[in-house]
Amino acid sequence: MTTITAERDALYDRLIVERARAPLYAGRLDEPDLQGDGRNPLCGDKTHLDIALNGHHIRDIRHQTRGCAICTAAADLMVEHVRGGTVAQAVEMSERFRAMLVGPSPVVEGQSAPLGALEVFAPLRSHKARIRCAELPWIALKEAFSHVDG
Amino acid sequence: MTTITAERDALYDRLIVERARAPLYAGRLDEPDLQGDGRNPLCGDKTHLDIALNGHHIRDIRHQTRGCAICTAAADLMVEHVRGGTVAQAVEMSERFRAMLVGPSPVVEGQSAPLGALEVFAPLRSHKARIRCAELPWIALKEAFSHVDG
Amino acid sequence: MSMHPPSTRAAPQLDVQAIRQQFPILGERVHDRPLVFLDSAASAQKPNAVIDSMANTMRHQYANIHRGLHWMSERTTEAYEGVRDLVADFLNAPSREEIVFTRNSTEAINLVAHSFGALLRPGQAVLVSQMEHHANLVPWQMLRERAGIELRIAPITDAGDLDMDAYSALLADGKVALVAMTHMSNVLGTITPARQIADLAHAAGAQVLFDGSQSVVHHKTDVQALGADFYTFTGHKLYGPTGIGVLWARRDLLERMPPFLGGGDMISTVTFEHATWANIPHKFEAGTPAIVETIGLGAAIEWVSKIGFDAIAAHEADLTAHALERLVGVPGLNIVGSPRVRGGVGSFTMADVHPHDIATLLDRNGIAIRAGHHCAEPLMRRLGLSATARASFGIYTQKEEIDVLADTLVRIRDFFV
Amino acid sequence: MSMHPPSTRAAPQLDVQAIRQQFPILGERVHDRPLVFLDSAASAQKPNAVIDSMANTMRHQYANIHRGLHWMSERTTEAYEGVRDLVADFLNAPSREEIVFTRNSTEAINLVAHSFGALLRPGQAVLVSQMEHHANLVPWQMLRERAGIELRIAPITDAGDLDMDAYSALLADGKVALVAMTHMSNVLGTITPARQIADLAHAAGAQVLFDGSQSVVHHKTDVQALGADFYTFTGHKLYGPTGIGVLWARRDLLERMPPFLGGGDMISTVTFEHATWANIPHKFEAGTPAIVETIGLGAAIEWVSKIGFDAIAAHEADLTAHALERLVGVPGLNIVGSPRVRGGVGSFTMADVHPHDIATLLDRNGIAIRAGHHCAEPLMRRLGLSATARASFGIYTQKEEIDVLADTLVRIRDFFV
Ligand SMILES: Cc1ncc(COP(=O)(O)O)c(C=O)c1O
Ligand SMILES: Cc1ncc(COP(=O)(O)O)c(C=O)c1O
Repeated sequence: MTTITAERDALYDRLIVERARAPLYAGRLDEPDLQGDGRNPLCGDKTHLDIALNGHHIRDIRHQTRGCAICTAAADLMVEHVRGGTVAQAVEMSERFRAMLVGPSPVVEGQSAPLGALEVFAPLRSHKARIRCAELPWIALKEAFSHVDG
Repeated sequence: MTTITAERDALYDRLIVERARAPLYAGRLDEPDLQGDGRNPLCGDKTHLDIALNGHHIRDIRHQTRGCAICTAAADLMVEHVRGGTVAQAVEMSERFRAMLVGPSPVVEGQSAPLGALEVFAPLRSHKARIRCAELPWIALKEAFSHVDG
Repeated sequence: MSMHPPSTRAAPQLDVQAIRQQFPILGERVHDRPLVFLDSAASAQKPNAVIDSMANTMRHQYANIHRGLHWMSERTTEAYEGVRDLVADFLNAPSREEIVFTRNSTEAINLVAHSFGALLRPGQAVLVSQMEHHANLVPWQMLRERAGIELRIAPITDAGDLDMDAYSALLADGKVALVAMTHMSNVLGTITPARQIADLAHAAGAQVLFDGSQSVVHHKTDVQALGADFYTFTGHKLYGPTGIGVLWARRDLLERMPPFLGGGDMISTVTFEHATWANIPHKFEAGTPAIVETIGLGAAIEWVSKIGFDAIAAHEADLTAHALERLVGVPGLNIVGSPRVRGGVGSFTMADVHPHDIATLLDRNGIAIRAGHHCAEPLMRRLGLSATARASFGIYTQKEEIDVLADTLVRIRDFFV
Repeated sequence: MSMHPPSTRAAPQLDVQAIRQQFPILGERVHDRPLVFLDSAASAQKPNAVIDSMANTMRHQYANIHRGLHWMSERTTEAYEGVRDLVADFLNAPSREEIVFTRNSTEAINLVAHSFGALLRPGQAVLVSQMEHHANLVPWQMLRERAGIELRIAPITDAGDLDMDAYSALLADGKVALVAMTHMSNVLGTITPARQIADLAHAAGAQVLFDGSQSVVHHKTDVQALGADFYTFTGHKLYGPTGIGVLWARRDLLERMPPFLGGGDMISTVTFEHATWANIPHKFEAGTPAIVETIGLGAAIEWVSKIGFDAIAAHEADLTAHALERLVGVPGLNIVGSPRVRGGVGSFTMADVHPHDIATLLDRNGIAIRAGHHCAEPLMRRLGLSATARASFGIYTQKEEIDVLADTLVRIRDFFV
């Protein structure tokens, strides 16, 4: 047991496992302004987003995810973090999240704006093949935002 | 000089070089009973045979060869050896010649009928890529004989 | 569940420790744990015999082949062509000229889809099964687009066996020109009843291709006894190099088929107007082949043959039995399929834990398995799964490694539930 | 005759002795003589850097790539995909995604003939030159049969240069969709004026493919500066492994082209009904690639790049000048062609001595050259020859070896005359 829960998986932070088991923001919205989908054909992971806007603000957002623990928790924690903010803030957060995972060098603490709980995914840097699991909800978000404006 | 003419080319016996330079049986026959052609597209080597029969005997035979020294000498020496004999003897000699070059084990002297001067080609065994040069006239001979009977 | 081949006499014992000594990579550590490599079905590790034969070729005896008149070229040609003899022997092929070297199984099947496919006409059909690797499905879909042929899919049973009645029914109208079927599933481990498949196909006027990518590794292959018309395999799963695969096909088929790739070495003569083709097998080997890899494949075949398939099959049957026993004991674990005859490859899922999470957590403990659709998406859909975890066993696998796998799976489940 | 590239600054010196130390095979003896290897244009020998990188991959860090979630697979994927970056850099390609790995040049050209060829229609033409290797002729002849396109042949001058007026004339009607031309002749050593060829082709609405099999070895390649649309080369001539080649093509072309081979890794999703393709470059890489060979190619490119093409080109220009000087002095010897710009490859014939006899007798003295039609039969016919002898120089060739060649040729001539 210890070998699993201890250092051996910094990768699977308690938070990830909890959110995967019992997501706080799973579900659908009745009349979403935006919707987005992400799909990873490699493993069949899927996530669907419903977004309700209030001007440029994300008034509410819910996800429906079928996937691995990392994908599910990433969706749930993303929703938690972008909820209530602006679209621009969400886009910016998405970029920082991506930089944390695949940017040129590991994000130095305190150097850029902190990602809060989203930093539990930082150890994925060294597990390239799993990065797309954490990115999938953000891809769905980007798709949803592509309908904004115009 | 010595390094070329000595042991270094048992492969190019004096006889081969002489016959390549000045073949004794080059030319055409006026009214051949059989003709055969051999061609090696790899190097452009060509040989043409004219054969005059007397019953089952090879009354006369001439070759016209454009090729390397080994091919030309092989044609000239083949003609010399099959001339005057029967078709069956030539076929049998062809088989022994082939066995000498590519048979399962080197022909042991005195074990099968000797090939006489044709044995100058025996060192080709270890130069697989050149064996087809020596075989080309025999292929032409086989082609010529394929018209016998019938 | 029985093992293949059913061994009547006492099978020779494999000295697994001695074998492991010959695989340097098995001494590596991963995430600070000894490597437990249970992913041989994706690609096997290489013994010193293979590594050294490749390195020594490049160190001591190498040149381009076939066209060279010099010593290095002639010796390298002999080594390369010698492997054709070894492969013919390995498959019990009637003739060395029926052995065509390709990059891998995938290219071998594509070669058949192009060159045999060129002989097919609309109205004819190719028949594959529901458990094909993409390598034996996509080339036929592409042929369908090109040539307007029909593609039929033979269903499998819930246990993971070919549904023989449905298979027969699909052959009944005589339109099937080629059955292209796996000889062993890379997901379920199913070993298909090749001889029966071939007999039924032949009775219906079809030729048969077996994708032997998985199966040649685990037991002795005899293309004549199987009644195959085409057979393919891939070097890297047979403890050999990457970049080298094999197509065997009946001589008359190869002779009728047009060439696939054009270039040097596959021609007899070329003018600007026209080219004529070399004899088989060279007609199908264009350009400089994977010379060193072919020689390495020869080393792999010699190495495997020296150990012998009696011992290998017995060892793997043993491992598979042990694995089934141990995995059944893991809470929440479900083994996918229960085919009648199986090789040393098995898929499983676990309630509440996604296969990707299983794979990553096993990896953190030094254990390498695969997770995903295993290049068999349609089979996944048939099974109602989006992914599985897969463990596969090789000549170097030890029972203790399976125990480590099972114990770690128990801990992973606990972690998530 | 000038050398390529015209070097303005003083070129760095190559320490040939130090380089030779890195090629174990150069210490071998043949027929009791030290090996003099003048057949690098057929396939180059391999430095320890390449041999060791392949062996060490197999010894310490190997698994199948792309689909694996475990450490060995991820590290091997990184190594493999890292070579794509190296190759993009090596060719100065705009993007790593434009690099497709193939078995060799031959397969790369066949890939274009199939996939770009699938976009061509009767009435369109492909234009090649009279000095193509069969690899850049036969695939287009086969495409002509399949697709009903026209194949045009641009003539060369007696000196062995592309006849630029005739070339322009063949482009004039605007029907040529693709010019496929060698960047360096493997028989004459001619380096073709690629930029000019490309500009004329583009002005006439054609795309351009350069067969860089010979040329990438001898000088720095910049596909953007050349104005190429497709570029191909082969690892084994670049001191790299067999079984690995490269196609570079412009992104928009690759994106428009349908895939070539079908199978694993080249798909996005597959159902029984339909498959959708992966993004470039993966769309063109079906099945398990030549993983270890790709890594070995990376080692070769790093090794060559460290030495640098300034030094390499200067060394080879030096050797070529020396060879021309020495060979002209051999009685009865005739050097075939005198192209304006040439690389370290040259053909010759000798009055009264057939090229095959030259090659065999040189071999008896430890000297490896090629003799024959060099997979360029139509060029031979154009030259009125059935075969030539060819000597080619590499990074490890010494002037002394050229002296041994020339001296031995004199003795061979004496022997026959
Ligand atoms: C100019 C040229 N093109 C193409 C090729 C074919 O290369 P490969 O046989 O590696 O495909 C060669 C070498 O044989 C060549 O010299
Ligand atoms: C059953 C089966 N067929 C075909 C293949 C394809 O083999 P390769 O990728 O070596 O072409 C594989 C392995 O990936 C396989 O398991």
